[in-house]
Amino acid sequence: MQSLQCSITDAIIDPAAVLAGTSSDNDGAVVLFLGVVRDHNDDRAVSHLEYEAYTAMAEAELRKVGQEARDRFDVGTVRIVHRIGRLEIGEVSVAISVASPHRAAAYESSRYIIEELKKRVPIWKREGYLEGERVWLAGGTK
Amino acid sequence: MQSLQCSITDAIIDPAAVLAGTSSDNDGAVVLFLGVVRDHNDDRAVSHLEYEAYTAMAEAELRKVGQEARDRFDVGTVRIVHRIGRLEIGEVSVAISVASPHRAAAYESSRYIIEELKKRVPIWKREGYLEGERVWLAGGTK
Amino acid sequence: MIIRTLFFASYKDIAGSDALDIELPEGALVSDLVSQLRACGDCWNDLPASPVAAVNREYSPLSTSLAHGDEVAFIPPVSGG
Amino acid sequence: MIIRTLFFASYKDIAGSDALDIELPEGALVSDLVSQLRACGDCWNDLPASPVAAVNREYSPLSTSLAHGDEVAFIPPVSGG
Repeated sequence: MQSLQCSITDAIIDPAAVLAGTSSDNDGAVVLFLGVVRDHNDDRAVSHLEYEAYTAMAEAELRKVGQEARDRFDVGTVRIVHRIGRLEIGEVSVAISVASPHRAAAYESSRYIIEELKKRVPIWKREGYLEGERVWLAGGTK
Repeated sequence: MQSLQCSITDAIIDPAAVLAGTSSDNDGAVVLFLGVVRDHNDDRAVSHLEYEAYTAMAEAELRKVGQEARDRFDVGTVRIVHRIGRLEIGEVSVAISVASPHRAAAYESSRYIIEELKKRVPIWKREGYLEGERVWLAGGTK
Repeated sequence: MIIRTLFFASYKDIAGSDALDIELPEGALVSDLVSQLRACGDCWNDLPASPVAAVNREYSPLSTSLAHGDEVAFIPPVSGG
Repeated sequence: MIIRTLFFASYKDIAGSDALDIELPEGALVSDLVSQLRACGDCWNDLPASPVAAVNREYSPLSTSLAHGDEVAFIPPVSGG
């Protein structure tokens, strides 16, 4: 029952729900990546983030990235969820779970997905700073 | 509140509990690795696994591995839990969560920990096969 | 023909709107849509001369020719994750 | 002196026990413990001549000298994870 599930949501992401049922009897490894809102970026104190997506295209592009991961690596179920709207410090912005028979493929495909997501998927992040300014970020963060 | 928590347990591992509270406000990424019992190995049908540990040393060795990961990579809280006893197909044998300001360090330290764990930590796995035989495995699996 | 044109993030601030219906001559390319927008002056000059674009939710070159009812989105540098 | 000696996994099958208290002369090394065990014959020959050992829960070379009350474990190839 391998599948590829990709979504953009404005609801809080529950890591346990993202993991649930991802591994089949054939899988020996699961890697879950969580992106979390930090309290600073480039030395500026961040109060919150606002994410905006071109939702229809973002879901299609996530699906392409997930399919590429499945074509390149020996992986089973892949789930990718990205949140939009206002996020507070410590909240999860993106969750990626990958199950695989072997751990190398699980790690490598997870990493592939987050790197491609940050390059290609039409989602934007605006940082709200403690002093009140809000700025759209251009380009990926580490 | 960065910390290093390592344990051997005979209880079912709950991934959500392993993740809970691992990321601080300074962390932008969390990687969770789960090792899961597969239904086969080298083409033999596996019915279950039995894990045995030299518990006192295994916990000490896990702690060394975790500390090495913290010395080598920019990571926050590290949690490593390894289960022992009888495990059924699909159950989690090991969970490793790492939080970090940046995703590269989260992935790399997670991978470092599982690779070192498989090389050094005194834990053994006996495979029970569908046809009834039980065999201690020597050396790591992929 | 009418082209549904979408703006996100910083481009939405430029356009002052998240979506505009733009009238273009038949056979126009995405690059013609860009030129027409930038010709409006004022903050429209802040739209790059060669922005990344998607036509009907697929990344597409500026040389793509448009048809009535197409949806064009201009994509600022992405920053998801 | 008495050395607490632990056996795990396949070595436990060889020893027929998970722990034995072995009497050794003062100043004996881990390698002496191995030799004494293997000298018991039968399945003890299945214990490698140079097994991986831990003394007091630390990996230690076979040249490590032992003291009364030390805990020595013989570590078959590990297979955790």
